[in-house]
Amino acid sequence: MEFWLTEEQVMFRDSVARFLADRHAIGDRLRARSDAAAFSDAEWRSIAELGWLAAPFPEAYGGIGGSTTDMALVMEQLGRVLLPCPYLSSVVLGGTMLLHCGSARQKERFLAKICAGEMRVALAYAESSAGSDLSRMAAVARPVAGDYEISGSKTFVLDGGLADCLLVAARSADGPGDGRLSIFAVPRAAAGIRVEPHRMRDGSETATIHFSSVRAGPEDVIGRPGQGAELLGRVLDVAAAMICMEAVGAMWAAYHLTLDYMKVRTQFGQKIGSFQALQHRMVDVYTQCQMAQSIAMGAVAALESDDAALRTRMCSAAKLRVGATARKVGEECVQLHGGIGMTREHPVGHYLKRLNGIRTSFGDENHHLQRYVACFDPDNYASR
Amino acid sequence: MEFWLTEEQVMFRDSVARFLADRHAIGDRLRARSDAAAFSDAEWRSIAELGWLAAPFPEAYGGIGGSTTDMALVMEQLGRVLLPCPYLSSVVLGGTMLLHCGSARQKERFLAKICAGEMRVALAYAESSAGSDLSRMAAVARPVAGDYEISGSKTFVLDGGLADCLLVAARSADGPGDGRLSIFAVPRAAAGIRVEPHRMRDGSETATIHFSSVRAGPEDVIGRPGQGAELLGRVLDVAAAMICMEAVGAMWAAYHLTLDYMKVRTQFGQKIGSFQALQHRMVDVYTQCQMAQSIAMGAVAALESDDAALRTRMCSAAKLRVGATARKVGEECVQLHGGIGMTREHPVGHYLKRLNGIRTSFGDENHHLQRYVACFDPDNYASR
Amino acid sequence: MADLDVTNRLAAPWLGKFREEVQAFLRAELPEDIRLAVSAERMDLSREQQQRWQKILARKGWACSGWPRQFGGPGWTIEQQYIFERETALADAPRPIVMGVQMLGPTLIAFGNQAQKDRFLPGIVNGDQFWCQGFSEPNAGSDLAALQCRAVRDGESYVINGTKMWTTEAHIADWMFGLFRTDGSGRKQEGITFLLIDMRSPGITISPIVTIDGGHEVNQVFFDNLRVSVENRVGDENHGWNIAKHLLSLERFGIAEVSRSIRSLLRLKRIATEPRSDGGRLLDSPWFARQIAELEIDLMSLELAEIRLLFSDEDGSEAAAASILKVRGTEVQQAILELMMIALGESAQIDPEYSDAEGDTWIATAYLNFRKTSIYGGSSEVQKNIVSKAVLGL
Amino acid sequence: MADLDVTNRLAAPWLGKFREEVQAFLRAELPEDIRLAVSAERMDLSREQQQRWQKILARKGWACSGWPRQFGGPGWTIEQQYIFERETALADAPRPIVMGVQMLGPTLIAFGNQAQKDRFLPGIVNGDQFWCQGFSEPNAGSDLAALQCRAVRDGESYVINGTKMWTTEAHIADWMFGLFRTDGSGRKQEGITFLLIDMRSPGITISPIVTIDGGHEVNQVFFDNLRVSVENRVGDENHGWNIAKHLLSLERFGIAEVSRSIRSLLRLKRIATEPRSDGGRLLDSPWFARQIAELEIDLMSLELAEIRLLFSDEDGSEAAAASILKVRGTEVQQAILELMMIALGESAQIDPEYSDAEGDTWIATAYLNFRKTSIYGGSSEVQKNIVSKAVLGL
Repeated sequence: MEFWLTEEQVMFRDSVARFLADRHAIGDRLRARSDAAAFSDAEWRSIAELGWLAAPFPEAYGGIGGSTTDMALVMEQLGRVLLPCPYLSSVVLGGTMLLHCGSARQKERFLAKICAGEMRVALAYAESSAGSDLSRMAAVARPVAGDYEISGSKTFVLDGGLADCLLVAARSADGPGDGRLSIFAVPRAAAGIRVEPHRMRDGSETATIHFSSVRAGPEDVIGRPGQGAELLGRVLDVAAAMICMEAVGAMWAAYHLTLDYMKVRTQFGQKIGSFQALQHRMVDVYTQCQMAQSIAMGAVAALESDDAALRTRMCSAAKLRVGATARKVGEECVQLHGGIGMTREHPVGHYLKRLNGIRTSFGDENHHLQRYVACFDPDNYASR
Repeated sequence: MEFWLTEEQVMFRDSVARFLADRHAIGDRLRARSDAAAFSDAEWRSIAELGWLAAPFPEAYGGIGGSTTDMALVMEQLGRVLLPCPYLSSVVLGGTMLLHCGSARQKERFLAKICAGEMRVALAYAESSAGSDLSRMAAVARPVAGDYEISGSKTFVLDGGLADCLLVAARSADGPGDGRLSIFAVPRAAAGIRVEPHRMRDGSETATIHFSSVRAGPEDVIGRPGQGAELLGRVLDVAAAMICMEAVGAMWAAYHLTLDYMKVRTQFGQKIGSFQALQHRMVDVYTQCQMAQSIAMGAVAALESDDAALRTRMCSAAKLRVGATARKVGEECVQLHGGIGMTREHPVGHYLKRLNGIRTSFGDENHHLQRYVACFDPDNYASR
Repeated sequence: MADLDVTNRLAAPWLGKFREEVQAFLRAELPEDIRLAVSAERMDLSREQQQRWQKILARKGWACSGWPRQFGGPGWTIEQQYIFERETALADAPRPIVMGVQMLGPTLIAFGNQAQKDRFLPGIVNGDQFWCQGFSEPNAGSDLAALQCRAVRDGESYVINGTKMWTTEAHIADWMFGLFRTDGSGRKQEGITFLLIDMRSPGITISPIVTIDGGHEVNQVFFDNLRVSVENRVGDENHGWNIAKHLLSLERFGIAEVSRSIRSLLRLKRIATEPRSDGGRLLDSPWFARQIAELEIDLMSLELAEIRLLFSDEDGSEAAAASILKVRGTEVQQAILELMMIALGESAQIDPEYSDAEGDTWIATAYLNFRKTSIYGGSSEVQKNIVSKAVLGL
Repeated sequence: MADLDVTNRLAAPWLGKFREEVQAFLRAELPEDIRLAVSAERMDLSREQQQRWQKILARKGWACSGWPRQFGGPGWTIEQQYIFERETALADAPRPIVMGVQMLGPTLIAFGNQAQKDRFLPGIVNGDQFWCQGFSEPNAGSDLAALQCRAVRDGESYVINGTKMWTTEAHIADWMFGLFRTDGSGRKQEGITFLLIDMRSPGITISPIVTIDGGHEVNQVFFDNLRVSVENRVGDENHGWNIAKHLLSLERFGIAEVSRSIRSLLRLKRIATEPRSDGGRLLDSPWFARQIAELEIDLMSLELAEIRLLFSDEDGSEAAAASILKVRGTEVQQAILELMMIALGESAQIDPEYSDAEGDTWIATAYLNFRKTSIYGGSSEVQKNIVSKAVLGL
């Protein structure tokens, strides 16, 4: 992987890996798993101190001046140790939207706090009645005396219960057509907001959030009013690429667990790693991981492009291919572990659960296939 | 396979297999392959004498009183030895159409001769401009003084150059809509018919046939005028099921060739059949062949049903699954042979070629998927 | 709506009547709570539920569908058993109790002495006695014959020390049938003895194992100087391996889970055709439709293969048939559950342990739970080894 | 239209200029007959065509893209070689001549003595001398080290008796480089010597092998007391195995055939978007569109993997990278050709040997011909063994 990283990026990635390896032996965390929250504020402060939250943002807004690549490196390492924390929600979704689309004022208001770990942001856009179709969104923001009043319900808001600030997508004028969507920043503690948190099988946190005449001012609109669909499109591309990097980290971890097990587990008087049928299957797993990592990195690289169709094509390509690979790799690693892989005590099943969680987050394979085919270029090869 | 066959059918199948094994060692035939026709009239006479052609037809029309199952048994055995002969065209396509749809007069006129091997029939329906869409067929049959004059061009007429009689589909009135298709029986030697034969890669024979004001009388219409699309639908279901049985025979033959080779070929000081990775792949091939045979037999059984949707569903299901399996099995058997499997001298590559020929005959996998989905029953399981 | 029948052996009118009788019985007698649990693809019914259903079956005389009449079974033909299995699955009635009804009962009928038959068979039929199977050990999984849990003869008893692993329902069982090492000197398949153990004996500790779906079906069982009377030995000392091989080959019916998969596929189709809140149906996606169509065709192929191989008279093909039916059956079953899980999206991924939300979480539980089916009862890898040797001759 | 570049190493302006220069050269100089043959996915250009193209390249100074300048190569950086390979493929220009340019040349540069370099390299550069490779034998395919063709030292010569199999282009080659058994007493990898053989020497018989696509590329070569001078030995006697291993690892570029597959995919897209006579396009079928989309994504993954692994500075990963790139590359390439063949339907299946019809028959020829790519140069099975050992440590 080194070839595409600068020396600083390699050092940063290695420091992330070291920190997580020291503190987050996954077996211990799983055994300790209980009704207590999987995520701790103290942990978040440590991560902030290490600069992971600030890494991708410009120094002007409290960042360290890195790039999307730094974000991708953190995501990959989080995937390796299955650490549930609001990095994806706050830094990737929230930070990216504010950085790309916020006003200078909004960047100052939010980004420095996000970088410092003092404010967590969550993006509330999906609705049970709209599926993945933004044009069917029902939440509305009614103009009231120069302000807005937001009403509606959002589902599966990632880390919605942990966030200080919610970025909410709502229709800012009546009538259909996704041109009218706008994004509003509102404090989670604002009057009229009710949060129903859900713990997911993979340990991540989501919430259903109900908005009932929640007040927002014109200064709380991210970007321009009516620009919401465009902003969401951009941010959801970033989310797809980043969650693919997390999946890549998780797949490599599951692969290494399995490979190690095959070198110690004995049946029929031999290490099971000596059986050629299993060897060839593990070579397939290795190859699939390499291919998934390549297309995920391609998607991260494409995020820098000004060509929106290329960005969407690469991010959907990555989510589609990584999703299919995640299934195969996760299931194969459990299978090759045999009975022990079926136990909750063993980490490998938790990787399978996270990989399935990733597959269904930000659009499943058929969703991204549809997106890919929609911007299919019949005359050219897709990556140019 | 025995369980679904009567004792007579088992005896019949075994006699077919014995005859073919004695006379048609595939290696010899392939080595002798030259510009001479792959098919010989003498062979056809032998086959007729053995009763294979008469097997599925009622005694009243010169048959032996068997069923579609007998036809399927012959097809499977022909697939095992890759014998190119006009059984599919004359008996399956021609015979079935006349039996199910012909008038008593037509049955008398044609079936006895088909059974005796004295007349060969070919079905001319596909056109280059219509694809697989019968409603776009361009050939026309113009009414002329109580008769018809047929004009148009038909492509990939199986055994068109070997047939004595052509069953031609043409539009018997102007205007679109497939309700107007009719089937006509015309002698291949009739005035206005020009035949361009093609030898296919798998050794089968097809022809492009041009019809220029070819005369046919009302007594030459098979079934009722305008009933052509319905008759074709029925016969093409039979064709799909039967060619699946041929594919099953060819797959089993390729499987056995490969298995035998794995038991003698030595590399790295061992029989290659002792390598577990190859063993598991051959188990997969075996399993796939069993599944393909099962669905093909299911399609043959469904041909007896009065439920047209069930017939179509099962025949398309079989063609879809057998087609996909044919690819996998054919390619895998060549791969497991290594270099020797790439040579024209060796039979295994010829099985691959025939299996590819079968895949593209009577509709490829996407065509049958479309057909299957079109009569998909969302509330019930498909086979009832 | 008759099944497509390539054999004509299932089409006889009296079998049609039988099918109707089974359907009527299920409509009338299947308790709703049990039906709901089975319809959520659960295999881990409570002891009480299993017992209640077994008693309903026993009252009707249908308790152990494959058993001869003299031992309390209905004495059905193979066709009746096939139809009964299909109809119970389609009605979301429970599977037969595996360890007692399907495994141990037929084994005792074949290998047990009269005293053992008299003592144990009635409790299996009427659902009063639950059994678990003590075969696997931590280092004897796929390689079952490597088992090491020792039983040492001491007068009229065996004294057992060691451990058994992956013991399904040990925590609700009254008895265990198991394999124990009585002689370690010869080939590993020799020196194994088949014993019946009262789970309430002193010297047994049961340690639960929670699986990735959050359920508790399996356990590790520890033996500390447990004493078993010699009269609880089935067959001769050191000759238990052949009994175990016979027992493991018993599950001819249903090993491919065709009937259960048909039921699951129908559930999947229902999900795919429900109008969603955005107006469309999943089935409108041509790609989703293709996935369902291909699964349905895979399942029909498997169903027909099962009929071909089940009703086959060919000798020696049975074991091999069971192997490929199991491998392919679990592949198809797992694929249906996987597609159903994806179809239900994020709402399937909520963890029911930490959330009140019920809704669609059952499907991810089932998906995760069913990963075991390609591992237990002889993993797919072991089955392929068997077919390679027995059928392909490699 | 710049390539998506995750390295930024291909994006430098001077490389953009270089790319344009290559494109202009190809537009101006590639003969139409050669372009047409390559665009029909043919690998078996005639000797005359290969020679003509090699001379055009040589005149430009671009004859052997990976060679250093002192031996007649252009002395390009790895980035230039990458771009050149891509652009030649996209223009349907021929692949580099494998045996001489890609295999033997670099081997002589590394292991040959001065006299051998002086004598043989110029003929490779200017296309006057064609080489074939004498490695495989009837019983030494995947297990190459099992080769048995003997060379017995007799004064200043070796006397060769035996046979070589699957010898590509033996029938048009001037010379063969090959491996011969000079000592059979030790490990099979020892006792192998690397010799250069004049194909016009007495004692050589070439027997053509026709492949399933109907083509003649490979041969069996028989040696009957053939004499080879000791000066035609590369390296020491009995030390040929390491030279061969080095030679077989040379093909880093292009082993995944990414550029060729991109070109083939573009052809497939063109076929899929052509209006057919019935008005529709193949691409309108959502299932066909999905197949193309998935192949395109597989190919992009492979392309990016190749860039990652090619430009990687990590040690020891090269051999493994070559193995997985070859396995995956041939899978993707074969899948593209297969889909193209199916797309062209029955007209692709006409046998061009017995029929005047040209049309679409080239695609089935290519499909059948390319089945070899997962067999030759180390079959996919052998590659997986290599990766299992070298990378996975199993």
